[in-house]
Amino acid sequence: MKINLIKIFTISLLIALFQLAYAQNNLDAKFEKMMASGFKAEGIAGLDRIDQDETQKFCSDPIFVNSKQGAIHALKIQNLNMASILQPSDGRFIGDWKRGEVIAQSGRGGTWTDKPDAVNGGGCYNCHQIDKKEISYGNLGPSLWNYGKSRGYSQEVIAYTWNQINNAKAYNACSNMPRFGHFKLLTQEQIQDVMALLLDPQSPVNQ
Amino acid sequence: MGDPMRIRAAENNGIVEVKILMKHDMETGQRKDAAGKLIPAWFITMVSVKAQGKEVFAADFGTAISKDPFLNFKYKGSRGDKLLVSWVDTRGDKRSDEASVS
Amino acid sequence: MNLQRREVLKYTAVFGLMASAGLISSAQAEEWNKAAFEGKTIEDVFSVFGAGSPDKSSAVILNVPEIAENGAVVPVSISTTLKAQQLAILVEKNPNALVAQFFIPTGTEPFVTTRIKMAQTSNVYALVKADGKWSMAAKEIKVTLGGCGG
Amino acid sequence: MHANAQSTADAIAKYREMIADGNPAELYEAAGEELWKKPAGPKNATLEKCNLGLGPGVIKGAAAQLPRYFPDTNRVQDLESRLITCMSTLQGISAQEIIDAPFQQGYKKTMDDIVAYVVTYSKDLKVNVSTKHPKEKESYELGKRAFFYEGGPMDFSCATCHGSTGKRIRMQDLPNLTTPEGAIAGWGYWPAYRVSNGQFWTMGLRLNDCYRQQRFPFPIYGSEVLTALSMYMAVNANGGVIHTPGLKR
Repeated sequence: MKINLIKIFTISLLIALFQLAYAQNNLDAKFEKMMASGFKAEGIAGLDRIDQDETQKFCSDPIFVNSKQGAIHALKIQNLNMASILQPSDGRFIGDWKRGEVIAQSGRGGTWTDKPDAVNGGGCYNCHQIDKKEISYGNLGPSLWNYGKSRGYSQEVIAYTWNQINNAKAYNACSNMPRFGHFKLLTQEQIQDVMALLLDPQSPVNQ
Repeated sequence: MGDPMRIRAAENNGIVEVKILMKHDMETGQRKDAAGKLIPAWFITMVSVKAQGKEVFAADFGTAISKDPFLNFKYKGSRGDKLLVSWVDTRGDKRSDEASVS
Repeated sequence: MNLQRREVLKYTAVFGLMASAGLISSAQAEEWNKAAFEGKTIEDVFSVFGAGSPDKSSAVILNVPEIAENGAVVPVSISTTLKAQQLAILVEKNPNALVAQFFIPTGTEPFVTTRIKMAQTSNVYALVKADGKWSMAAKEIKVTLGGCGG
Repeated sequence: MHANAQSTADAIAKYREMIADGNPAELYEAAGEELWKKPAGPKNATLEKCNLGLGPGVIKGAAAQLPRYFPDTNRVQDLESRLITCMSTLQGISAQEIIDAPFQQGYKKTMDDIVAYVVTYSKDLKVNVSTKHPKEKESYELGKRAFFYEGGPMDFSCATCHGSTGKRIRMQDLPNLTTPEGAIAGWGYWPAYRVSNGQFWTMGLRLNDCYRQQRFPFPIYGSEVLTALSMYMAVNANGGVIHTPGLKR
């Protein structure tokens, strides 16, 4: 009798778990179908943009990201991104801050309405305060006013900043900041110019 | 023949407040289309508002009035006044709409 | 309708006569002031208006936001304690300074609110003509870049 | 907040207050009312029998309860995908032609006007979207996943910009669409007239431009992903007051 009850209980539990797993798989399948059928290629924005790399896949699951296991996995993701960063081929880290300001101001590039040969902007002011003279700035990222002045202009600061702009996911797996070097959103020269905006002592940012 | 306007007019203590929205692109002649071609200027030049047959407001516009122009003004009038709002644009298109004061 | 009349008047020589005879108001006799709207600078417009260099007056009230989120739509409101017959809005740094002019018959308050386009951050002028004399108020409006800029 | 930032915020608030008076969306609404009642399409029929969920021809409050499950199509539909159904079944207009029309043109222009008309009749009502039907519940879950789905060369998801509170892009406040307050600040004010380009934007175009800025490929008009995202926003906004059509920067 008792054994039968346990048996029944175990079987029902198994069925419930199976149903849950089935529902989950079913939802996964439906989601994939929805995404695959929901978009079309347009201009420079091909359907491959829906395909996720490991970082994007990980960061699309906030519940897992915020779990204990997620924290461990985040370190792997960060290492992966750190390893992909290229150092400047000409050894130069600091370019022209004036050009850097122009890049920081422009949010253009990469959309299906942009031409393939359009020069991308960095869109930095979308998320950061940088030069205080620009009052229209976003706050998704921290203020970069006095970036170099407050941190100093050491090799460590320069190396960190280079890595951060090239691939912010090297330090924070699910940072909101695009990986400008990794996805070639900015050229090496443009990144050097943005570096100058932040780290040239002459830049208005450091006055 | 343009699209209909929206006219709202309400009387309060002998003063009628009129708000008018006109549907018009108000092309400046300085914008380019997707192909990079200049879109020719095309805009409302004159607006007239009559209450009970008498002109109570008139305006001349240049290209720098916003798309879908908005006007708000006040005149001495009464509930039930019949308003006639008319505009003409650079192509000679015209539009008139009526409203009564509430 | 008045506009048709203005159109007709454009092609007749009698409107001046009619105006001087008091048959129509000066506002109605006026046709679209091409010269004023084609003026580049505020000085060009002042000169077409025969306004000389208008005095700044605290009797002219220009109500505008200090910052516009978008230059395509900037709200502007003008009013005055003077007995004005004509109001105008000018933007110093627009390609053509004159934005609009308004004719205020007796019985209508010297007040108007509208929305204007601004090419960039600029001084905006409210011009008021009362008893044949022009006076003005000016304010700077900062035009910011909104959105993602994409 | 920094003093300078505060005065900037105040100035922007004044700007918004000043333009709030006289929403040009009313012009679209007036045109939509005419189009609703005017025979059109190969069947030369009006939309007056269109069932938006509350019975044929009922407009009052209909948008407040969308998206919802419709037995006749056996799927969850938002306002625009439902209007595609009405225009094709009642008027005989090709659904594909509506889907393929460029925004602001052809049948999409018709859609703009009709949407403006319909949503005006839910102004001041509360969002009341059901998840009782299994397909409604499923649509919400799918929408939630789509909301957090990162992709494209900038790694953006909807959540990148709309997943936390108090954030801005440039001067634009970004509602946190995962909270009731944020969801109603977004869902409750679109569709809207956008002053920056002088256009009326339906939710379909609003989401389309979000995906453009996300650097994603082009979301197909009327597709399930857009309905699911709408479902996610609407359910999160449940109980909030609707201000459509809104007036946006």
